[in-house]
Amino acid sequence: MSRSKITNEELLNHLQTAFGEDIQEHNETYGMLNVYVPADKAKEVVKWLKEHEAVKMSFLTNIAAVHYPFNKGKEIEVVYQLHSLVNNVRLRVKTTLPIENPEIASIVDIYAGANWMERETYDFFGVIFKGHPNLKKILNMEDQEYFPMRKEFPLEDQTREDKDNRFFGR
Amino acid sequence: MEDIRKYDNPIFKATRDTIEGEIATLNLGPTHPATHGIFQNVLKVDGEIILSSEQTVGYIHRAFEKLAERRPFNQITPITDRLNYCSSPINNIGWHLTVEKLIGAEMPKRVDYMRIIIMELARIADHLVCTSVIGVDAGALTGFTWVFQLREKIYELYEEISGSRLTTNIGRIGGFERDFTPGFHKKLQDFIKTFPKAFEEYDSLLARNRIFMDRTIGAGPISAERALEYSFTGPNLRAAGIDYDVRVMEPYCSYDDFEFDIPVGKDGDTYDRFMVRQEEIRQSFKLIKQAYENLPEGKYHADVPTFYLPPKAEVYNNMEALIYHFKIVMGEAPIPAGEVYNCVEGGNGELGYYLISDGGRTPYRLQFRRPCFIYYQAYPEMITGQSISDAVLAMSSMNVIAGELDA
Amino acid sequence: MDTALLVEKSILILILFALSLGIAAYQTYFERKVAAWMQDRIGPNNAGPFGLLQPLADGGKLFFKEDFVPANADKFLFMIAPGIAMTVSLLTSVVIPWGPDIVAFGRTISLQVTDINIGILFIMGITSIGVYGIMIGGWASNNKYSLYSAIRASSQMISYELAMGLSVITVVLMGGSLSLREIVEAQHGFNWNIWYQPVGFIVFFVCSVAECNRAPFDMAECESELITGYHTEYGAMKMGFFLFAEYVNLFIASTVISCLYLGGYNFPGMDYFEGNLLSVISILVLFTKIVLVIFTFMWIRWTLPRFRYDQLMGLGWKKLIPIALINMVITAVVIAFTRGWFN
Amino acid sequence: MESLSNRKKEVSNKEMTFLESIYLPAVFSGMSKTLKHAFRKPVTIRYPDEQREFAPVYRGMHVLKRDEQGRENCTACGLCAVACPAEAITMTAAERKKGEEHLYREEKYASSYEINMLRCIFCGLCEEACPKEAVFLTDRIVPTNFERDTFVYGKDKLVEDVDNRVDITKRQNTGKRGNK
Repeated sequence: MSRSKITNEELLNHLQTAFGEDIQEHNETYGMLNVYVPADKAKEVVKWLKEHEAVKMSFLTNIAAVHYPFNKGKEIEVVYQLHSLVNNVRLRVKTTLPIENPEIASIVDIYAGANWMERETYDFFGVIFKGHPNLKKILNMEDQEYFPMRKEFPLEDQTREDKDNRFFGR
Repeated sequence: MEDIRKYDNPIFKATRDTIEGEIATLNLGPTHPATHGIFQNVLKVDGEIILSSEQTVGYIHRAFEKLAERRPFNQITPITDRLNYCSSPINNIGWHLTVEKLIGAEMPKRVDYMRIIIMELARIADHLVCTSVIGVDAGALTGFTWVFQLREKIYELYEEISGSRLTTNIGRIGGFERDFTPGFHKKLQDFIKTFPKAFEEYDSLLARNRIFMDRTIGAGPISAERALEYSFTGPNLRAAGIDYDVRVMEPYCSYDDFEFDIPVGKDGDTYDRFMVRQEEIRQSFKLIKQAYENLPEGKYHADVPTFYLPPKAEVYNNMEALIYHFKIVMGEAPIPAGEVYNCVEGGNGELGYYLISDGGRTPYRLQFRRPCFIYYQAYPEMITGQSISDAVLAMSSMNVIAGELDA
Repeated sequence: MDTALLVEKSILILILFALSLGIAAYQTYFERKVAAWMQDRIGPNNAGPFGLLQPLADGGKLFFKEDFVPANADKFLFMIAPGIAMTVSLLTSVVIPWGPDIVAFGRTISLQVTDINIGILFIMGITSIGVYGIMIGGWASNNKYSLYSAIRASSQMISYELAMGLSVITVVLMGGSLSLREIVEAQHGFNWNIWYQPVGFIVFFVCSVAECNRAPFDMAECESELITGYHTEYGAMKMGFFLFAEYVNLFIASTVISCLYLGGYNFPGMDYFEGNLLSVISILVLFTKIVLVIFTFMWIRWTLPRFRYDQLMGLGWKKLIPIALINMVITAVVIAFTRGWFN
Repeated sequence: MESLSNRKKEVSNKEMTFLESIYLPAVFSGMSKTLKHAFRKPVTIRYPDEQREFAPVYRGMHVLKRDEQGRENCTACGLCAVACPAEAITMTAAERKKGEEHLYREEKYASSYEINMLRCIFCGLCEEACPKEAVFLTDRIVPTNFERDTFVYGKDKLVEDVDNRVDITKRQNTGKRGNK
């Protein structure tokens, strides 16, 4: 099934020799390797992966953030999904941030395409990417003061009855 | 009216600066005939030459990712319809594949082949609209109306199997809601017979016409390196010369059973994008033909009773089936916890679903990797130094679709 | 002055005026039909039999629309621009010979409002004023897209008029006169200029497409870039005037092409007829030619993509003008040889 | 960059031959094609006069079915409302009283059943969810209107007429091998 030219173990070995202790944790879900790195190392890891001549992880698939409100001190998880087109292998680089101060270095200078992905992440989760050239809300209104994808903002209660059916359905 | 004419009024001042200064600000969008959808480009122009551009998106943001956190898995399919509405079956099936990957369901060959037929039809429809709209923006309207006859046939095919034309909600987690109907077989055979001639006629109207070539060659180019930097995928990346295609790199749905080529361009300009899409239509047609000729016998859904609705007759008579029916409809199917990234080759490129499930009724987090959103940010770079006419063509050839852009 | 002449000319002018407007109106219908045919559609079909009353319905609609002037527009210029466009396009038809003389009421009536001896120059002159309508309209709207359109239209008109004039000179050389009547008379029978001047014909045809602002040279409009350009801000009958002016221009351009290259009212075998019968047939022949040329204009519009602005200028200056020049020189030399001017 | 798939096929040829570079051949060939189309039969349908045939499984306006004896099938279980991704369906359940057996098939019925057609996205999930063969989508189209509240369809518009039944047998049988 797998057509990768490089296995997840080799990939992990490469990373561990280069970063050692900084690879805090790793696991594999559905054939894709996840590595957890500290927030201040994330940019360095991404850059190293892009420039390494054997790994060639030179394609940024997307940047996502996830909010885990019960992980105290590391509520926000930022996920970089990288892809090596040549080796045809994918990798997730994950890092966690505290919700009070979700700051991480921007990778726009490594991947130009990260620009809007980071803006979207900021828009939805409030992750502040330091060094981003234009960190503004992108899909929502610029004056919106909260970050709607965080779990403390549920979609409205479906059982409420004070709404007018002509406009809202239930 | 007096107020607006005062010099310190910002609106009037901007107008005055535009008239008196060398550099003008030109507002391309949100509603401009060339922005097919609602998004804005504020251009700084010197005469007809674009110096810089600033984009505003989000006019039709519908909070799909948030919405998906409140919907059971099977109710997310209609949301995906509305991403790239030119090829909604690909989005639907991509979502089903993601959930199937999560639950580890094995599909029968017939389902795979049926999916390939539907997805390639959708790709043809998507590319047809895109290439003919390049023609429209270049002023040749007739090809567009010819092509819409072909797209109409594809929509009728969707209608035969799903009951709807644009927002198809086609297929279910674990297969299809129904087998190919007799009407579908008839219309598909007719389509296979008539499509190549009609398509080549349309192609010859534009592809080698000098006026069209002059217009498109060199309009909005992007190099392979920059395209990779910007995470381009799909036809736009292939136009720049890189043959990255999810269907070949990570075959899903038995795509590796089939023979097809990956068309690539050279410079990543509008003409390349046009030609790559045109050739992809031919390749997709080849795939449909192969898949339909070799369509295996079998069931039109997988054997996953906990996720796929049982037939109605059994629901009425069989207690177990009734329980499954209720559980699936209520969204209580036993979805495992896990983290999946699955991607399909959408009309515009790698359409990814990053799904985190905590084993609950709804996804814990679902992110759509929307190719449009990602490559549209390269637009200012592509059009800087070009004329407004080029910018218009570059935009339509990138196939920016507002539904996918804003999600 | 001869009263009968005055009456005769007045009637002719009235007929021409009505005819131009009527033909312009029905060109909109025809254009929509042609577009529909080529696009496998039906086109207008609900107003009257075959939708024949559609232009009336459109006209009525335009009349009753709200007449609207944008806040920052220059009101005076905004008002007169459509008027200029309309007047100018209607003026051109006076020098066109619509057919041989008719004998009626004991008078020989010339089917030409006035046979001035510099007819062609008159047409070229008047059509170049036509650009003022577009230019003033585009400028007065105070809309950037309209302004772009005005700039594009004026530069396009100027550059294409050069090539047009150069290709007309060959016709003048062959006819030996600047009067349209004489040029047409010189093409008696099947002796049409197009057989001698195919290159000139193509250049002239291309230039008239450009002068009429029609696709593939519709730089001033191009709805996908400039949102229909100079008449973006116009509504109601003011826009109607622009549209009418455009279609009258198209009609006149087709007529001029027919007269200069396609033999005007001449047709093979015309010597077998004479008197008023000949005149009637000739008029019909001329109108058949005009309709065919108009059809070709529309046919081209619904087939081809449009040029980019700089490519359009390049085509005009770098290709058409040299071709027209060379064509003119060759024609002149050949004519000089055949008529023995060097002897 | 090297080929990733070994199936690369370069398709875009930007060199023009002499014939292509003089405009006219392409212009004439294009014009001949458009002219050919001018003599073709139009493919459009004159909509209000003629109507296109819908597929048997078309997803249009809903119907609430009655059984053979004219009793309403719906038992107000609420599955359709739960299954609706657009939250367009509302209903109130009521208990069948004595003497109403000819009206409702089961002991429970929907005393009100409303579909907000402005919210409905015609995805067909309600039809699939219904365990009682009560709600079906049909090939009828929801008519337009100017008032928003007229789009909340109650039972008066949704339940089929006893004498004027809506035929849905075709959509039940098409393509479903497992079904009766």
